[in-house]
Amino acid sequence: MIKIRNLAVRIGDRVIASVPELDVTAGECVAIVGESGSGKTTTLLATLGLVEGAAVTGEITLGGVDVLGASPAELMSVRGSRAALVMQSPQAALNPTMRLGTLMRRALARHGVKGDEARRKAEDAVAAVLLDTAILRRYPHQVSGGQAQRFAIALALALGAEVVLADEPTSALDVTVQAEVVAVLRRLRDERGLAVLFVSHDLALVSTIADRVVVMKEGAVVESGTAADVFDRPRDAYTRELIAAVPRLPERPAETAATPPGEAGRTGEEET
Amino acid sequence: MSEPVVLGAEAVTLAYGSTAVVHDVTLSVGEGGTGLIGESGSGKTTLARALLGLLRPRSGAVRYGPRGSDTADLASLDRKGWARFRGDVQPVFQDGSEALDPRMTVEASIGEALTTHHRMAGNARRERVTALLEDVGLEPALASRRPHQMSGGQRQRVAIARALAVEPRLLVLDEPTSALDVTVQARILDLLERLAGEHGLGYLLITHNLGVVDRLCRTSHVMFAGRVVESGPTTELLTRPAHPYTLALRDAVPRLGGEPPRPSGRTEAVPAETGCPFRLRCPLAVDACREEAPVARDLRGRMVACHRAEDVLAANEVPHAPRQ
Amino acid sequence: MLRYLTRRLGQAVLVVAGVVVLTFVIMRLVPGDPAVAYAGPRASPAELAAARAQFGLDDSLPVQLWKYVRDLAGGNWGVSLHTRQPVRDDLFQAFPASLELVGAALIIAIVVGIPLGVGAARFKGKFPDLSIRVSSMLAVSIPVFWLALALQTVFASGLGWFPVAGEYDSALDKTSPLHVYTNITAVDALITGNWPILLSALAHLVLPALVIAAYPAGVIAQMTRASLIEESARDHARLERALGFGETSVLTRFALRPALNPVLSLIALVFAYSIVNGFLVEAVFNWPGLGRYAADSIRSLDTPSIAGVTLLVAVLYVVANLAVDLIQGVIDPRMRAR
Amino acid sequence: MTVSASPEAPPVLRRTALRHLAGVDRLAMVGAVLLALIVLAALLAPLIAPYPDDGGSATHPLDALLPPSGAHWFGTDQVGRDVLSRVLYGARTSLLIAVAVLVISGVVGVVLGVVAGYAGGWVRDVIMRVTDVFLAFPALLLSLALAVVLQPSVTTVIVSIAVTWWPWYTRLTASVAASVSTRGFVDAARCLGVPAPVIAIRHVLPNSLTPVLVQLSLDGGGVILTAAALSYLGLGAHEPTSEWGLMVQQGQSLFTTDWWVVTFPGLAILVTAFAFNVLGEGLRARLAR
Amino acid sequence: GGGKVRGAEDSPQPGTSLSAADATFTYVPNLDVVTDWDPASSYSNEIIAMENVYESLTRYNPQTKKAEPRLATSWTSTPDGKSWTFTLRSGVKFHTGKPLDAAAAKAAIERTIEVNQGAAYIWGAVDKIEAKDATTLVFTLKYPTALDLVASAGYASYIYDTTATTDDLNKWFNAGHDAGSGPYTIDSWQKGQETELTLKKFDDYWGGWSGQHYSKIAFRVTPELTTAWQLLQRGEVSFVQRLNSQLFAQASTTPSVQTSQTPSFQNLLALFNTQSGPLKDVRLRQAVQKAIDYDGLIAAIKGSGVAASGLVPGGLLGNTPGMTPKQDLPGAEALLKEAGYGPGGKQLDLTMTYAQGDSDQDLFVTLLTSALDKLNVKLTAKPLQWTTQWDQGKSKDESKRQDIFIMYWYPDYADAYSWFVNVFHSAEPISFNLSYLKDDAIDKEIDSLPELTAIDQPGAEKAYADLQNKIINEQAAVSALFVQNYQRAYAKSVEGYVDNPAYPNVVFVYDLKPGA
Ligand SMILES: Nc1ncnc2c1ncn2[C@@H]1O[C@H](COP(=O)(O)OP(=O)(O)OP(=O)(O)O)[C@@H](O)[C@H]1O
Ligand SMILES: Nc1ncnc2c1ncn2[C@@H]1O[C@H](COP(=O)(O)OP(=O)(O)OP(=O)(O)O)[C@@H](O)[C@H]1O
Ligand SMILES: [Mg+2]
Ligand SMILES: [Mg+2]
Repeated sequence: MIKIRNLAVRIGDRVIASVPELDVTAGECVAIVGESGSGKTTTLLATLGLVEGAAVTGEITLGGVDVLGASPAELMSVRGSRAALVMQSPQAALNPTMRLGTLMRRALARHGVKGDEARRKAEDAVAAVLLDTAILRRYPHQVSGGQAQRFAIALALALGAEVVLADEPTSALDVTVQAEVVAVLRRLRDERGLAVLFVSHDLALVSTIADRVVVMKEGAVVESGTAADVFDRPRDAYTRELIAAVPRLPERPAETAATPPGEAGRTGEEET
Repeated sequence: MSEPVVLGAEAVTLAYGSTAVVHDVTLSVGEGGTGLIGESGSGKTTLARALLGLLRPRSGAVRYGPRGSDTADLASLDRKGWARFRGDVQPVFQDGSEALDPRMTVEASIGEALTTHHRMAGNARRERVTALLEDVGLEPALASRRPHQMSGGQRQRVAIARALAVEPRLLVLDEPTSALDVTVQARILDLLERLAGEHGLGYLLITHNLGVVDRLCRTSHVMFAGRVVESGPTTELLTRPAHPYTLALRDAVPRLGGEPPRPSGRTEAVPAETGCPFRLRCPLAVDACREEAPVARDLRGRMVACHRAEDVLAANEVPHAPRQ
Repeated sequence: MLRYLTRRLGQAVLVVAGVVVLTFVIMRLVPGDPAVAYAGPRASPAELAAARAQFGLDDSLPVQLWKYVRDLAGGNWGVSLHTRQPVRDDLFQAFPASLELVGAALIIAIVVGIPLGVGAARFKGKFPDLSIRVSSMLAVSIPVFWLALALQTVFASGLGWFPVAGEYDSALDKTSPLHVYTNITAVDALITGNWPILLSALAHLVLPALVIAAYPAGVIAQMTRASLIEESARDHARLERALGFGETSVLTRFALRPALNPVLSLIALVFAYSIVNGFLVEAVFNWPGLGRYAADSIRSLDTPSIAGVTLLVAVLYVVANLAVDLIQGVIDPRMRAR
Repeated sequence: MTVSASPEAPPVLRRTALRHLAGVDRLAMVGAVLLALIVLAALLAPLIAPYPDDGGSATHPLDALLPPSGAHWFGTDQVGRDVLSRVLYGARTSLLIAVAVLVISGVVGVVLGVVAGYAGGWVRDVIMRVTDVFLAFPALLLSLALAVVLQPSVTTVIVSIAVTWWPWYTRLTASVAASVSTRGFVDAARCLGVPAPVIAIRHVLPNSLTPVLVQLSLDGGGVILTAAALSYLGLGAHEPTSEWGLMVQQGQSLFTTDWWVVTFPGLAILVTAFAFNVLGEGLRARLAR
Repeated sequence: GGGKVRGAEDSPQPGTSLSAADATFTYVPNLDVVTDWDPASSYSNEIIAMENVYESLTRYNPQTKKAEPRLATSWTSTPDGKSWTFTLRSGVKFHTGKPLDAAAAKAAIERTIEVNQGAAYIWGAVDKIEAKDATTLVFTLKYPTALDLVASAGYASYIYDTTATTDDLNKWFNAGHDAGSGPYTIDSWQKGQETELTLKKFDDYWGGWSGQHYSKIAFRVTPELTTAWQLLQRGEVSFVQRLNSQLFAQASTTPSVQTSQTPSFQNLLALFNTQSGPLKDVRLRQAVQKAIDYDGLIAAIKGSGVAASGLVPGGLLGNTPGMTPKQDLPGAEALLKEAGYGPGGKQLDLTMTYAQGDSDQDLFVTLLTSALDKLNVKLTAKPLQWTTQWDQGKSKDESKRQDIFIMYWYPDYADAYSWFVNVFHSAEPISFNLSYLKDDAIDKEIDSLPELTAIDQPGAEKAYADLQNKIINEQAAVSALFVQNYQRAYAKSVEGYVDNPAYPNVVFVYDLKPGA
C-alpha cells in the first residue's frame, strides 16, 4: 500500500522529517509516535504528496503510484480513491458550508461514481461506520466530533480507499468517543483489510491497536519495529522515556486486585 | 504555616450569556489534592474560573476562608478581602504560552506578582525571581527571555514560579500539562507534587487524564455536562465507579499494552436536556432516567448522581460489566 | 436564526435612532438661519416668524429633536431650502439614479473582483497573483474624480466609444417614451421592454459605473484573495485535496463559499461608500443623482437637505448590513445556528 | 534539570508593526520604499523643489499654463506656479493630514476599544452602539456635513475625517482586546490582584495594538483619498496651501487642454495611496500568518 | 400601459421618427436653470428660458445701443421725459389663449410692481399706467427716465397673463406653468434631471413659424466645463453657455464648432465690508485693493475678460477711462503697517465668499490669497451657491457677514445707474449693497443720476466719474476686477447667433436657423 524509502522533507536546510524506511501493507495498522513537532504530520502529508512549501526527496509509492514522480492528474486520482485522509479536529476538517452528503457526492463524482451507484455507495459506507444515513443531510456543525471522524472514514470507504492515513484522529475526542472511532477502524481492518497509517502521541492507545510503530524525534525516526518489540524492548533512550511517561491507571478489578487508596498510581513511577 | 483554608463552591450555577454551562455544583478544596475530571466541554474550566473569582456565579456562592464556619462569600468581599484572597489562591492554567504575557520577559511576569503582593522592587525583586526560577528548576539566565523564546515546559514552569511568588495557600491547576509532550508532562507533574508537599499547598487539579488524578489527588469529582456526577476518594472512584459515566471513562482509557479501549454505547448523543443528562449514552438507562434527573446521594463513601448506581457498583465487582 | 435576526434588527433600529440624533446635532450646528434662507430676502417679519414656526426653531432643543423624530417617522423630512420641495420628494427623485449607478458599479465590481481574487489566490505568489494584486491596489488608490476625468476624456470624447455624459439619450423620450415604475431608467426600460432606451441607458452607464466600480472591485478582489488563501489553508481544504480534488476545484467549489462571508460584509460597507464616492463622479458625468443634490445642498447650506441625504445614506448602510447578514445566513449554515 | 528550548520559536506577534517589515513580501517593500521617498520629498520639499516659493504664495500669472519643459518638469498651473514644486509641497499637506488623522483617530479608537473590549458588559454595548452610529456615516459623507459647519481648512479636514475614522479602530481594537482579555495571561494578572486599569494598560493594550497598527498603515491611503476628495469639493485645504485634491479640482476644467495641471497631482495621490495600501496589505498578510 | 410616462404628455407614439423640422436646440447651462418661474419676481438663471417664453415691450440692441420694438411696435415720450406712450403689437396671444392687449400689459406690470421682488425696482419711476385703448399704453413718471430702456430689461419687464388662473398665480407659475407670449412654451420641467427643462414652439406665436426655426429647446445642465465641451464636440448639444479660456481657444480651432466672443456689460466686483469686521478700517480696505494683482488676473483668465476702468464697463454712459487699478504691494504693506498689521505685525484674518464653480473667480481667489499671504494676511475664501452667499451677506447679524464679497454685476437694462443705486446706495434691509456703504453725500449724488441721464448727459458723465472716485478711491468700498468677455461655443449647424450682452447668457432661439 505504502512504501517509503529515504524520505526527507526540507525547509531551507532544515530537515523537518526524514524517514529511511516505512511500509504499510493491507490490513496493517502502523503508528507514528513522537513529540510535538517531530515531523509526524509532515511524513503523513508527504505520503499523499500534500506537503507545501518544502522540498521532498526520496521515494514514496502509494497504491502503486510513484508520488514524487507522478503528474498532478495521476496524484489527484490516487488521492481519495486509494488513500484517504482523516484529520485531527473533526469539525474543522469538514467544509462548514456543505452538507456531509454533498461533500460525499462530489467526492464520488470526482472519482467517476455518479447517480444511484453513488447514493448506494454513500449509504453503505455510512452504515459501515455505524452512522445513520440521516447524517448525510447535516452540516458539520450539526454533528458530534465522533460522528465527524467516522464520517471521514466513511468517505474513505465509499471511495474504495485501501489505506487510511489518519493524523491524530482521536486526540480532539473524549476517551469514550475515541474508543468508538478506534473500534470502527479496527473492525474495518479486520473485515475489509483496510490499512491504517496513523499519527498519535498517545502511546497507550498506540500500544493497544498498532501492529507496528515508528518513533520520531526532531524530524528523524529514532526507532521502528513491531509494537511488541518497541514497547517491550525499546532500544532507543527516547522511546524508553516516552514509555515511562505514560500515566498509569489503577488496573481494572478483573486484572489486578484493588490497591489501597492513594497508592494505586505509584506502581509505574518513571525513573528521573 | 497558618491555619488551613478552604475554597468551595456551594450549589454554583454558571453561565455565559444566557446559557448555563455549570449546574448546581458543590465541591470544596482544602488540604491535599482534589481532582476534577470530565470530558472536554463539561465545564471544568468554567468552574475553576468561578473558584478564582473570575466569573460571578449566576446562583450559589463561592466561599473562601479558614477551615471552619467563618468562610466568606466572594461576592461580599471588600478590597482587603480580595487582596487577601488573591494572595492565598493562585492559578496555573493549561497553556503556559497563554498564561504569560507574550510581551513581557520572565522577570517582568514574575516580578509583577512580587510587586503586587510584596511591594518588591529592584535588586530584591531580581534576587527573588532568581530564587523562584531555581525553585522550579529553571536557569536564572531565562529571566530575560520572552515566552516565545522558551519551550512549552519552560513556560509552564515560569507560570508555576509566578504563582508561587505570591506564596499562596491554594493552587487551582487547570490542566497544567495537557498542552505539553508526554515526557515534559511527567516532569511538570513531579515538580507540582514536590512543591505542593514542600509548601504545604492545597490544590484543585483539573484534568481529563485519569492517571494524573490518581497519582496526585486524594479526592476527586467527575463532571459530565456541567454537573458533578460522582465524587469521592480517587482510588475508590477509579477502581469501583458507581456512575456509568465514570465507568465508561475508566474503561475507555487505553492502557499501555492492554486491550484496545472498548466503546461503551451510543457515544454520539449530546447531553440530554431532560432527566439524566447522561441517559442517551448510558447502557443502563431505564425509564426513570428519562423522567427524573438523579440527585447526588451518598453511597458507600461517595456522592453519586445516578438512579442505578447500586447496579453499576454491583456489576463492577465482577470482571466484565453486563451490557444491555 | 430568528433570535439572531431579531437581535440584529433591534441593533439596527438603535443605530438608526443614533443616526437620527447625530444628524440632528450636525444640522443644528450648520450656520445660517434656515428660516431666513427659506422665507427669502425680502420676507416681512411676519413671514419670517411663520417660517421660524414652520421649522420649529422657537422650541427648545429636546422638543425640536422630538418633533424632528416624529416628523421623520411620519414621512416628513422637511422642506429643502434650495429646491423648495419636500426633501423626501427630492430624494425620491434623485436617489433612483444614484442607485442605478452604484448598483451597476457594484455588479461590475463583484463580477470582476471575485474572479480576480480567485485567480490571484489560485496562482498565489506567481505572476498572475502579483499583477492582480498590483492592479487591484491601484484601483483602490486611484482618486475617483481623477479617474472619471481620465476615462471620460479617453473613452468618450477621445475614442467616442461611449456617450460623454447623461443618463440616457433624452431625445428617445419622444420616439420611445418610457413608462416609469421604479424610476431607475435601465430597470424600467428592461421591464417594459423599451430596448432603445435600455441600450442608451446601458451605454451611458458604462463609464461612470466603471469609475465607481474601481474601488469596490479592488477591495473585493483583495478580500476575496486573502479570505480564499486563508480558507484554503484550513483543515477542510486539506481534506478536499486528499479526496483528489485539484487546486482550482478546492478553491472554487469548496473554499469559495465559506470565504465569501467577509467579502459580503465588505460589499455592504462599500455600497454606502460607493454612493458617496458617486457624489464625486456624478458631476463629471452629469448624472442626475444624489451627488448633485448633495453638492448643491452643501453649497447652499441647506440643512434639511443635507440631513436628508445623510440620513438616507446612513439608513441605507444599516439596511445593507442587515441584508448581508441575511445572505450570510443563507451561504453559511453556521450563521443560521447562531 | 532544564527543558531545552524548542528549536524554533513559535510564530507569535512581534513587538511592533515595524518589525513585521522584516518578513513582508517584496511588493510591500516597494510600498515601504515609495512611502519613504514620499516622506523624504515632503521633508526636503524646500530644498529639492525647483521653485520653493511656488509651493507657497508666489504667483506668476504671466507664465500661466506652460507645458512641461526643462525649466518646469511638470509644467505650470493657472497662475504660473511650478506644478512640480506644488506637488512636492502638497506631499507635506497630505502626509500631515494622514498622520494627524491616523494619530487622533488611532488614539481615540484604541483607548475606547480597549475599554470596551476589556470592560465588556454594558460599557462595551454602549461604546459599540455609538461606534455603530458613526460607522453608518461613510467617512466622506459625515466629513462633508461637518466641513460645511466648520471653516474649510487643513484643520477642518483633519478634524472631520478623524471624526469618522476612529470607530474603525474602536471596533477593531474592541474585538482584539476582547479576545486578548479572555487569554490566560489576563486572567493570571487578575488572579494576581493587579488592578483593572493597570491590566488594561499593561497587558491588554500592548497585545491589542498590532492589528491596529497594520490597519493604520493600510488606511493611510484612504485618508489621503478622502482628504483629496474634500479639498476637491472645496471643503478642505484652500489657497495658497499646496494640496493635491485642491490642485486637481482647480485644474479639472483644464484636463483636455492642459493635462499636466491635473495629471501630476492626481498621480501623486495615486502613488501615495498606493504606497500606503501596498505596505498595509503586506503587513496584514504577514500578520495573518 | 401603466406607469407614468417620462417626458411630455403629448408625446408622439413610439416608433415615429423625428422630422428635420422638429430640430431641437440644446442649451448647456452649468447651473440649474429654474429657481423661480414667476415672471414678476424671477431674478436668476432662469432668464435663459424666460426670454424665450416671455416678452417685454422692447428689446435692447447692443449694436445700435437703442431699444427696439418687441411687443411694442413704437413709442414716444414727452420732452420732459415724464410721460411715455407705447403702441402695442396687435394680434398677439398669450400661451393661455387670451389676447395680449394694453389692459393685460398694464395688469402684468402693475402686478410686478406690487409683488416688488427681484428687479421690480426698475419701474421705480412709474407713477401711473393707463391703457388708453387695446394697443395704447401710457406711463406717467415721477421723474424723467428712459422708460424704453427700462422696458427692455432682462428681468421684471415681462408682459404676462395675470388671469391665467384663479388660484394663487405665484404657486401656479412655480408648478411649472407659464403665461407668456413668446415663441416657446414650457414642454416639460423636471428639477434635478439632467435635461431639466424643455420648451416647445407656441403655434400661435405672432411672429409665425413659416421660416426655419427650432421647434424645441432643451436645457441640459452640465456643471463640468470639460463635460460640456465634450458634449458639444460630440455634437450632442447646440450651445455651451460658458467655457474657460483654454477650452474656448480649443473650440475656436475645432472645425465642428463655432465660437463668439463679445465684450459684456458684466464685471466682477470685490466688495469690502465698510461697516463691520477689520475692513471697517479704510486703510485696510485700501491695502487689500492695492494687494490685488489686476494685471496678473487679466493674464491668468486669458481673454475671458479685459481690464476694468472704474465701475462702469465700456460702451455704457458713465464709463470713465484712466481708472484701471494696478497692484502696489509696497503701498499695501505700508498701509497695513500703519494699521498695526502686515509682515512683522499682527496677522490679519479676513473672510471672503464667492460663487462656486466659476474658474475665473477661482483664479482671483488664488491670486489674492497668495498676494495677501505674503503680507501676513490670512484670507479664508469660501465658495458658496449664490443664494447662500447672498443670504450670508445680507445677514442681520453683522458678525456673520463676510469681509469681502465677490460677485458679478450687470445692469438689468443697459444703463450704468444699476451699479450705483443697487450696489452702493445705502439700503435697509441690505439687498445688493454688500459693501454696506452708508454715505449721505454719495446717496444724494446717486439719486440725481436718472434725471441727469435723461436731460443732462455731460452732467451725468461728470457725476459718474466723481462717484466712482469717491466709492473706489476714497471709500475703498470696492475693486472692479475685470470686465467679462462672453465666450460662447456652439455647433456649426446653428445659424444666425448674435450675443446680446444686455441679456446675459440668453439665446433668442426663435431668431436662429437650424442648419445642416
Ligand atoms: N509549512 C511549514 N513551514 C515551516 N515549518 C513547518 C511547516 N510545516 C511544518 N513545519 C515544521 O516542521 C516540523 C515538523 O512538523 P509536523 O507538523 O510534521 O510535526 P508533528 O510531529 O506533526 O507535530 P504535532 O505533534 O505538534 O502535530 C515542525 O518543527 C514544524 O514547525
Ligand atoms: N467564554 C465562553 N463563552 C461562551 N461559552 C463558553 C465560553 N467558554 C466556554 N464555554 C462553553 O462552556 C462549556 C464548558 O466549557 P469549559 O471550558 O468550562 O469546559 P472544560 O471542561 O474546561 O473543557 P476542556 O476539557 O475542553 O478544557 C463548553 O460548552 C464551552 O463551549
Ligand atoms: Mg501534527
Ligand atoms: Mg478547560
